[in-house]
Amino acid sequence: MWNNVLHWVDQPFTSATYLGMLLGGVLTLAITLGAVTYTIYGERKIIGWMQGRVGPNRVGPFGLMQSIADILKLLIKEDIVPAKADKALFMIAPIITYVPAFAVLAVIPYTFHHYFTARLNIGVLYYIALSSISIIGIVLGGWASNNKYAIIGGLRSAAQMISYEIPLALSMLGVVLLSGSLDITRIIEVQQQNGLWNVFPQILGFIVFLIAATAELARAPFDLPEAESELVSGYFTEYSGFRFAFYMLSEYVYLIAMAGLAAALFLGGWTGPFGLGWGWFWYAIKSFLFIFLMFWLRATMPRARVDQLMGFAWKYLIPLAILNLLISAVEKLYWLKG
Amino acid sequence: MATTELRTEEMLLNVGPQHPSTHGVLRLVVKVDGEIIREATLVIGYLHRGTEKLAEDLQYTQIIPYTDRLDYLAAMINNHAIVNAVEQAMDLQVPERAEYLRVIVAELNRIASHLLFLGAYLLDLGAMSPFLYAFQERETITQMFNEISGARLTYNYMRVGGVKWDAPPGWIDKVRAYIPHFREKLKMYHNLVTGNEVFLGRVKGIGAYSQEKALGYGLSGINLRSTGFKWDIRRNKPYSIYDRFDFDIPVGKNGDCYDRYICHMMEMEESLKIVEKAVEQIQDGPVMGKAPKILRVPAGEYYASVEGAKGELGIYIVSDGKDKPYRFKLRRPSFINLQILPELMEGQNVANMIAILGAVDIVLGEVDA
Amino acid sequence: MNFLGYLITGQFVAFFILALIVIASAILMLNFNKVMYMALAIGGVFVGVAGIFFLLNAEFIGIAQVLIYAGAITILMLFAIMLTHEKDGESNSKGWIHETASFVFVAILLAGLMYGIRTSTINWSPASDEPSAWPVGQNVEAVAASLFQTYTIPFEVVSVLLIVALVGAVVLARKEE
Amino acid sequence: MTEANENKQTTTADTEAAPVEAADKPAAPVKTAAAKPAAAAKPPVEESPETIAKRAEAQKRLDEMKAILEDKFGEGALEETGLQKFQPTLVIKPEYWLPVVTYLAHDESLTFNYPECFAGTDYPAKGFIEVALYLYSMSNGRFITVKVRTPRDNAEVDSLCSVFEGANWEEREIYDLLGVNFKGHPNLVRIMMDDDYKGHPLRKDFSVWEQQ
Repeated sequence: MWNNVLHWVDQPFTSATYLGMLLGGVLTLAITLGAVTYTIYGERKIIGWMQGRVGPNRVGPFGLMQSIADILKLLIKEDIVPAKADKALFMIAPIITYVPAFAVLAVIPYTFHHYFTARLNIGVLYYIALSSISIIGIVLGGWASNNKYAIIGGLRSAAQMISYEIPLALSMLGVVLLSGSLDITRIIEVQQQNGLWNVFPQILGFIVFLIAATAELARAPFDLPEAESELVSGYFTEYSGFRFAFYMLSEYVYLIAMAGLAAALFLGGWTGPFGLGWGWFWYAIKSFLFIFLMFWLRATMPRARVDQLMGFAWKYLIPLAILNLLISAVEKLYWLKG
Repeated sequence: MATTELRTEEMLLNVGPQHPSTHGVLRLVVKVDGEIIREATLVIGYLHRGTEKLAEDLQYTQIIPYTDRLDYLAAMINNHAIVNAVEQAMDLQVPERAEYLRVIVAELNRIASHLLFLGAYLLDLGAMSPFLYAFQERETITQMFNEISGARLTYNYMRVGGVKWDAPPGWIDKVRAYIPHFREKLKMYHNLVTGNEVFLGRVKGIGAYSQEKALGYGLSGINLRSTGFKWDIRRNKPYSIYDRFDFDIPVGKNGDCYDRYICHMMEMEESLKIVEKAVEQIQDGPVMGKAPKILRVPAGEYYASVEGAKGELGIYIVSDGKDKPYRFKLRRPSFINLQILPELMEGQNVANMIAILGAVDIVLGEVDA
Repeated sequence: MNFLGYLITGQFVAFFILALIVIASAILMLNFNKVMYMALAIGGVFVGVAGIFFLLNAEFIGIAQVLIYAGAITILMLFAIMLTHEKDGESNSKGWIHETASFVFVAILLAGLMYGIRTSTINWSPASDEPSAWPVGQNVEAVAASLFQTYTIPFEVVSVLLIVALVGAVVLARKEE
Repeated sequence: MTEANENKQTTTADTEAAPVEAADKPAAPVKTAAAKPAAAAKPPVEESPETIAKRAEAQKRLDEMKAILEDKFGEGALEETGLQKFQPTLVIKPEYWLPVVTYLAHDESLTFNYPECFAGTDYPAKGFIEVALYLYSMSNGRFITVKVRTPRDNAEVDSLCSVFEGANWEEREIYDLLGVNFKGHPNLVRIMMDDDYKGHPLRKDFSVWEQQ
């Protein structure tokens, strides 16, 4: 029965698989929430350290409970809906954003055994497709708030995310080409077989991926949708309480998911040095490296301007990504025939 | 679709009075077409306290604390402006040591003000860290001011005829030690900000205006110097003891936001030079000269200005020979510099609007008086 | 687990949930008055259909459905609605004749469809009973093979056509300025 | 004359009225060293040679400017001339205000192109409001003050917005606080006070209590 609970994905439908499904969902949610909580804590601590201040240090030892207190505060806050807002859309928009954010986690292979995650044969595509749905929630949230800053923020983020999805997907294509599969697990396996992480043959692709991912996640220096100095808070200016928490949550879940994707596609996923075990541990370290880079960028860079951002995607990133694709094809033909 | 014209709608966007990047209670009413600004109108006066009217009922010494509240980021220079104006009007002599102390605190205050510009401007452009770094250094200066004047923001330090307190023991050494320390920090800021590609992309060529325009608008300070016009009251109409120091006047080339930024950075270095020389030359002595207890400015009209942190800070006094001014007019550089904004903003997008506004470097306390 | 003679599997339950989503979204779309809501409802239809593709083991088509329809097209519609002036409260109460007529027409259509399905001679048994041309889970490769091997030239021609259309659209849009 | 007209004023303003007279009238001829009895009285006269030289220099410049303007606009253009400390000051007739300033700003040899300070002062005792403009010539380093006087009730002056863009807000401020109408100003509305505010705070007869 235990086997049924753990491996519910490929088992016949019984009460044990029900339990597995339920447990899987709840556990993944709990783990994700925990990870997000401490990502936020880590962000504040790390950026604080970079800026010569302490960061949260009051709630719990070393401020470890700070994020939990923040979340609690958000949950018990009044759920304010502006009088002139479109009520139904205003309420539903954060959910539309959050559901795909959570759903993309299904294909991130934290471990080889795929506990609670799915081995989907088109995992990479699945990620791209699902994450594009979140934009609907952002645009709707901005529009429904009936606030000019929110509308501009919503439009900006939609434009930004749509245009950066193209270089993002193109940069992943090189990896897909080398591995001959859209399955993320398979991509890791190929790297394991070759004994070579994709960063090395795909260095150009990796750079494009990093930049496009930063923009896709709307993090500094591409955090235009919520550019505080211009648009106050962008599309979630009017949000408060747990609807605001939903937006924050999906933002950080995407951060974690993108980190997982980067680790899987370019950094060899769960494979450790010298064939060491502890797959999840290596996976966590690699994901954290990506997340750390995002924090670092945020502490260093000013914000780009919206037209520069778009121009950058179309003029530099996409041609580079296509060039990378060509290089990948050459590599596939003459080097990594695997 | 053949006949219907597709026109995007213009939207009236109210930026402020409460907005993260208006540096106080400035309100901008901008007509935007998408993100392009078609027309910008500035609305000020939210912080108007009637300083000029109040001053008419105050003795000259009593006005000094009011000037602290104008450009509250450079209150020392404001103090300097009024005591300088009254002293020039009354032909008063100020003891050497007091002059040196004045110059030291004024230049330190200029550095503090420029540091705040650096931090706040980068914050406007979306970079968080420089703000915190800048405040760290500004904190040291604030501490020093606290020691010398007993206040951290509104110092009320200078008096007509001298300064209120002598520097406490060891204070001058602190200033001396601060100079090399801050030079290092300046290098770090340059490393962090000046070479940053994203930053350069945001400020280069943005909000440029010509020399003639700047003169016509009566701009002063860095806003004028950024166009390449070498004009500094400290040099062109020397007051206090500025003629004893050797310092450069950094000027820009194109009058864009980048030039204004770089002028601020370079001016900090020049101020450091002045402070360095001043702490070298300062001698012991009295800090308060012979000034009458009740100051009576001889009847007449006087105008005297100092180089404030934001530009030419002038004081126009009409006196009827009494202990209170008949008319007390402040030439507030922020107020005058702000006027050019609507013209600069036209046709820019919202992000540039913030970059331009930030670079003009205003303090609303000074704009509204 | 059996229910009314049907074997209740995850697939079975999922199919009904998805079908419900599709139908409910479609009906909502017709009944909403605000354009914004309609766009959202049609997004729901797209997502539901994508789910049904997944159930049919056509993952690639399902993902394409989400990516293009649920993602891109819905957002395009939202943009169009937001940027043009929305006319609210356009009541669409048509007369009773209109309503009756449409009801009758739909009833006839439904009856015809039912009749067609019941009398047809096509074998409707599940696809997995027959050996399929491509192994399950390989449909990306299948799509790729037919696009780049069997139909390479038509595919390339279509892509050229699309680019021409794209450039043409840009040129037309620029002319208006 | 003054007490009779300005009965409404507070006591301070009343007593101020007379010295103003004294302060401003002497400006009419030339405010040389001899014409500063009040200031010179307190410290025993110790005019340094430097001061005297400076004053002579300023006087020379004033005469020069006076000659130039009278040459250009005729004798009637100037109401008064004088020195304020070392500042050459010319009071211009209202009808010549705009042309004189335009000339000063645009003339090739003068180029007073920098409006340094723009101030208005209310003199209820003398019944006029004075608008002073400190001009600076960046190219030849000269400075002068030009002034214009306008009656308190129905105060009206030509706007300088066409000469200096920077005059815009300054004039709005003077309009707001002193109630001087600037003819030809593109947007003459209150700048500091609310739009529906009554009264002009910097006028000497302004009282907060009456305002309410």
